[in-house]
Amino acid sequence: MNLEVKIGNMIMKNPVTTASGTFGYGREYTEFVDLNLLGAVTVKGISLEPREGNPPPRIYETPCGMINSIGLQNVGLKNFIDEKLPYLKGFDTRIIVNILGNTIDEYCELSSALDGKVDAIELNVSCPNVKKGGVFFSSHNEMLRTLIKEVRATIKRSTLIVKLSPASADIVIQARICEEVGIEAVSMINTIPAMAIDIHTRRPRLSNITGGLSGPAIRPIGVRMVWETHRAINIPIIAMGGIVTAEDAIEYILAGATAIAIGTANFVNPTVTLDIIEGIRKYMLIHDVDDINSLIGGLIC
Amino acid sequence: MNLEVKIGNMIMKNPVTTASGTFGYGREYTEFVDLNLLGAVTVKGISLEPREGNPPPRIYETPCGMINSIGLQNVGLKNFIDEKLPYLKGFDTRIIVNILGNTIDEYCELSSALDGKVDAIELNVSCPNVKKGGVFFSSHNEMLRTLIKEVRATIKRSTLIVKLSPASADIVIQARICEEVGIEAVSMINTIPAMAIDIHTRRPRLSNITGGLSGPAIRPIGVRMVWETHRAINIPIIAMGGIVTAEDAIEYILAGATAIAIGTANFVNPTVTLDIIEGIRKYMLIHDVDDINSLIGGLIC
Amino acid sequence: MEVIDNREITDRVFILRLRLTESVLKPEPGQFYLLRPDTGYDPLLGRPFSAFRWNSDWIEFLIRKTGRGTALLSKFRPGDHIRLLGPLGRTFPSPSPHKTPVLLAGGIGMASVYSLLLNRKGDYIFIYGAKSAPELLLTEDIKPLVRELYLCTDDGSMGFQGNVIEFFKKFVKEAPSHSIVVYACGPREMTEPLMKLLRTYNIEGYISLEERMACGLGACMGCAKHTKRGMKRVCMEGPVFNIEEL
Amino acid sequence: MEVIDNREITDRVFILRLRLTESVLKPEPGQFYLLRPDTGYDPLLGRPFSAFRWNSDWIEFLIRKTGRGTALLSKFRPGDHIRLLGPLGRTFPSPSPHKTPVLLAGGIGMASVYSLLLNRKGDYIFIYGAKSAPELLLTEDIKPLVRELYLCTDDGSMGFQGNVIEFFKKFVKEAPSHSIVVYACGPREMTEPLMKLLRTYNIEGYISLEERMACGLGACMGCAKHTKRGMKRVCMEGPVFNIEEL
Ligand SMILES: Cc1cc2nc3c(=O)[nH]c(=O)nc-3n(C[C@H](O)[C@H](O)[C@H](O)COP(=O)(O)OP(=O)(O)OC[C@H]3O[C@@H](n4cnc5c(N)ncnc54)[C@H](O)[C@@H]3O)c2cc1C
Ligand SMILES: Cc1cc2nc3c(=O)[nH]c(=O)nc-3n(C[C@H](O)[C@H](O)[C@H](O)COP(=O)(O)OP(=O)(O)OC[C@H]3O[C@@H](n4cnc5c(N)ncnc54)[C@H](O)[C@@H]3O)c2cc1C
Ligand SMILES: Cc1cc2nc3c(=O)[nH]c(=O)nc-3n(C[C@H](O)[C@H](O)[C@H](O)COP(=O)(O)O)c2cc1C
Ligand SMILES: Cc1cc2nc3c(=O)[nH]c(=O)nc-3n(C[C@H](O)[C@H](O)[C@H](O)COP(=O)(O)O)c2cc1C
Ligand code: FES
Ligand code: FES
Repeated sequence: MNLEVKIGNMIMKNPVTTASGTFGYGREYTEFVDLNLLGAVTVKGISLEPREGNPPPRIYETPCGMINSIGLQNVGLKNFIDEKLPYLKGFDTRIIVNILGNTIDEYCELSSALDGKVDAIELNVSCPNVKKGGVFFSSHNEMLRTLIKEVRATIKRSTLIVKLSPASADIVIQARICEEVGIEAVSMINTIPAMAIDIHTRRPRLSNITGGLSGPAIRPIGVRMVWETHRAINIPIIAMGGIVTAEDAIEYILAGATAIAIGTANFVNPTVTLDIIEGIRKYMLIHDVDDINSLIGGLIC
Repeated sequence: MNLEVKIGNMIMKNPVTTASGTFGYGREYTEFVDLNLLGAVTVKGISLEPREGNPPPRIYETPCGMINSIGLQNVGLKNFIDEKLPYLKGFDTRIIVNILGNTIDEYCELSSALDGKVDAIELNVSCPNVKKGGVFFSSHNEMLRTLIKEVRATIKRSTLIVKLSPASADIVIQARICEEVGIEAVSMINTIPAMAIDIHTRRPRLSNITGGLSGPAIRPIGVRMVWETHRAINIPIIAMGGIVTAEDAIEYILAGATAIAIGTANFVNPTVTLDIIEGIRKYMLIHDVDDINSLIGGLIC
Repeated sequence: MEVIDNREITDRVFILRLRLTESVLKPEPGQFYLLRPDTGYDPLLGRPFSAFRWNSDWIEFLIRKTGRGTALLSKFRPGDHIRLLGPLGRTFPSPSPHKTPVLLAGGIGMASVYSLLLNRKGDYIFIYGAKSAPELLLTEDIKPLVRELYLCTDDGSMGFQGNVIEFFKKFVKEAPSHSIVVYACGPREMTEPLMKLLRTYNIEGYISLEERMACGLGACMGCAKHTKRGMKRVCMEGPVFNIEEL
Repeated sequence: MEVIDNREITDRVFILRLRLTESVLKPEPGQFYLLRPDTGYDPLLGRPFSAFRWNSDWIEFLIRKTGRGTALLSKFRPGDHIRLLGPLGRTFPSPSPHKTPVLLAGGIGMASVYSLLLNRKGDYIFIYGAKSAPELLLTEDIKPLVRELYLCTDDGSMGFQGNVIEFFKKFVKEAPSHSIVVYACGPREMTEPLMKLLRTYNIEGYISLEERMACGLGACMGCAKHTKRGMKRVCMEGPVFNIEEL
């Protein structure tokens, strides 16, 4: 049975990775998950300098989901390379690093510093929780094109992935731009801008007022976007948004995903990544599927 | 205690109405709900001719939500006026009629036929489940402007509401266009395009492949959109999307809604509309709020 | 409504008994209720179940675990509360005295036709099929109520080997078709061919159909079924349809 | 984990006892677990609760119903299963023999300091406050374990009238500050002024803080708390903080 998939030059032993920001730097979950078994580990978004993130409260639970406004708290590029990366390199898995800059130059500095050191770089052009964050790029198609073109030019060895926002003007058009510019893969969906209010204090539940919605609640939206995007482009899609079970993962694969990432579900069940890999195997066995690649975009309609 | 709110020329005795398509033509719920107690009844979308809608299956449950692709099955304008409207007129409540056309002419024909006969007309420019439906308008700002301008001109007496789509390019910009053109109010949010797949048959769960997501799952998205829109326009907003309790309703009002509509929750609890009116009263009592209008947009941030 | 009893009768089927208060109307055979386990908004919608057995104090549902909603319902215990909406939909018409009523039940479809048996007098023939013997439920309870009981199993582990439709084909060849009236409930794989069969033999028949539901009240148009006379709502114009309409 | 017992001790507070299997580590006082009622995805996240009492076979949580998650947990019954993640976070350090340990508990914060009392030897002074007398829980259980027990109620219905902080202000004026060490847990309205107070009097102190959590493992950065040394995660660097860090 073959579970191996290919994202650009990166070969993953199975299609399961973690969604950026929900799995720390990998180490946090090693008590529960043998990282060697994952297709890839995607780490928390990294910026040039360390960031403190937004003031608390930063998370709030909503029906079948949660909103977060972490605001990209992270150790910064240097600490990441010096302290976090060596540990991760000790595992037989792929490393995907999510990056976020304020300017095109910052993105380029990040990508060229990481090029070759990690298997893939995921451009976060869509973080809803940082003022000068990528949102700007994701809401202007031509700005996005310029950004990813320049970043593309800085990368020689690692695979380049652009993470798209469900709040962007048109996610399919943006995916097409990625393909045109020569990006190897897109990942989707990032969280959906959302908010909640405490009616007794009349204040927002998050200090940042709005945050990003994730979790099972958004899965039907993510599946639809992946399906629409898959029909429009030929580069692989790493899909995420509300995956909790192997069924959910397969749903995304049938919709057109080559790999899938688990986010919020790690909080619900810390071994969920392994459970899903196991569940995918079982499904393939029952349905007599030899190669996971034959399921990609396999929706019959 | 004042619960009365004003949407254009329409005075509602309380801010609670029903979301189009979830309350039939009103009659279906009279066993559970005394329609006289509602601020308004909003009926299923009406088209010029009767429509059969999409083939089944048309609904599917998702985490804290459901997707539907009813496809605007309805009795058509003539039957509505002859058979459904007289019954509704027997109640002391406002009547809002949701309309959907394939062309600008159809919209205009519908609106002029209903003008004066009903308290308000809600233009559905965003139904995700009809091929030639309003989606086209909601994804092109200038087309939208032309449509609503022309419809605006056909209406002399009823209040005109435009129902906006969360899937539109930018809901805030579209709300501004509505205000510019002289529309009295906007309603939001319609369902979010979504899909689900049966992984065992590999077929979509709905015959129409995609449908619209509604229910508690989408509430945090709706609240955010209402808040953003409220800050951008001065005309009233009728808010909907996942309201199940009075707390949810008040959350939307604090975010900027003048009235709120209950959709999917009617399926969960058929007396929910009355429970919410009661709950709003209690909240106002506890928090010493004399006039519901003082809560509108009352978020402190 | 308060749960009075919840009993497994096989590892996949349970009988849920709820207290009937005065506010809830008693059903007619073939009608159904929407049941919603009230723990949160997931699952969100009520699930439709046929009224199975009832008296003035309680009502029972015969439920097969298939997904998350039914799994949750199986865990309810005496003292818990479940939201109940109904009775909903149309009932089976009473059998005319001139025709022999033949009940056809496939799997858990038994619940609905069984309620007819219990509540409307008649000289019944009952044809009941399931995958295998252990899934043929309550046959000892059915026996004393019917003139003839025919059991069918796909694997032949009890009674006729084959499904209800195969058995019924044999059966109608022997019985004069105009003297019987059919009441049926079962999975789509049974009801679809049955409709054709009844039409071919010109037999009067009433079939209870299933469709996903949201409101149960005819408001959402979610449970539509294509019929000769256009789209019909299973929750209002059904679940029992005269095959002439279909 | 399997529920062994679930007992209401007031109409708003219950004690949930779960079986401890070998796979679950025993906690240290001050540590907590994330508990998730496993019915669906709503509620979605685990809820943090301090380890209250435990032995080798079971662990208990003292839980106050505040919202939907705790309401659900209160309904679990023997035989049900609950997902348990933990023990998590840092423990209260053991009291030094040279200082009198003073425990300060506000409301349900009692759960966490009580575990210290049970598990670490010391000549404790316990100051315990709540809104009114019925909310002062298990005081008879506390008495034999401490040298002195002071009760405070906002409404004066038992003990000192006023909150824990007001009482403590009086208390420190009489006690020489360098000879005590404070362990505290309670609502923000108590812990915030307490921090200031301890700093003013230069008293050694450890406070257990609360923040909303998602992962509990230091991965999501959701439970951040601003400290002197930047953002700290309550689930990892806390919940017990030395007030010097704060
Ligand atoms: C009128 C009517 C009477 C019924 N009577 C009985 C009965 O007496 N006993 C019994 O065991 N079952 C009966 N069913 C089937 C029962 O409704 C489904 O098995 C049940 O809804 C499955 O819910 P779930 O959450 O376990 O499954 P899931 O598959 O998780 O449900 C997902 C969604 O699909 C819907 N759904 C799934 N299967 C069906 C189905 N067959 N029909 C309609 N909706 C479905 C659910 O209601 C839910 O909204 C009846 C169905 C109808 C329409
Ligand atoms: C380290 C720690 C130990 C705790 N120990 C106990 C204990 O022993 N006994 C006890 O009764 N309570 C304790 N709490 C508080 C308890 O976690 C909350 O009361 C509980 O999460 C409320 O959940 P809910 O679903 O009922 O409330 P809701 O208000 O519906 O919850 C909504 C969301 O907010 C979070 N939340 C709400 N209140 C708090 C809070 N005070 N702290 C953190 N998150 C919160 C919930 O976890 C959930 O994610 C502790 C909290 C922390 C952080
Ligand atoms: C707490 C939290 C932090 C996140 N941080 C990041 C981040 O740093 N960079 C990024 O691209 N996405 C981030 N995301 C988005 C996730 O990677 C993912 O796209 C989204 O949560 C949808 O997947 P899910 O529903 O499985 O969680 C974060 C999500 C959560 C919940
Ligand atoms: C079954 C169903 C049918 C609907 N039909 C219509 C419709 O005809 N016209 C319309 O404008 N919106 C329609 N809607 C959208 C609702 O009016 C509402 O905007 C949406 O469901 C969000 O609210 P909710 O989460 O409270 O359901 C429909 C929604 C549902 C669930
Ligand atoms: S379930 Fe809503 S119309 Fe039948
Ligand atoms: S709860 Fe995730 S870092 Fe603390």
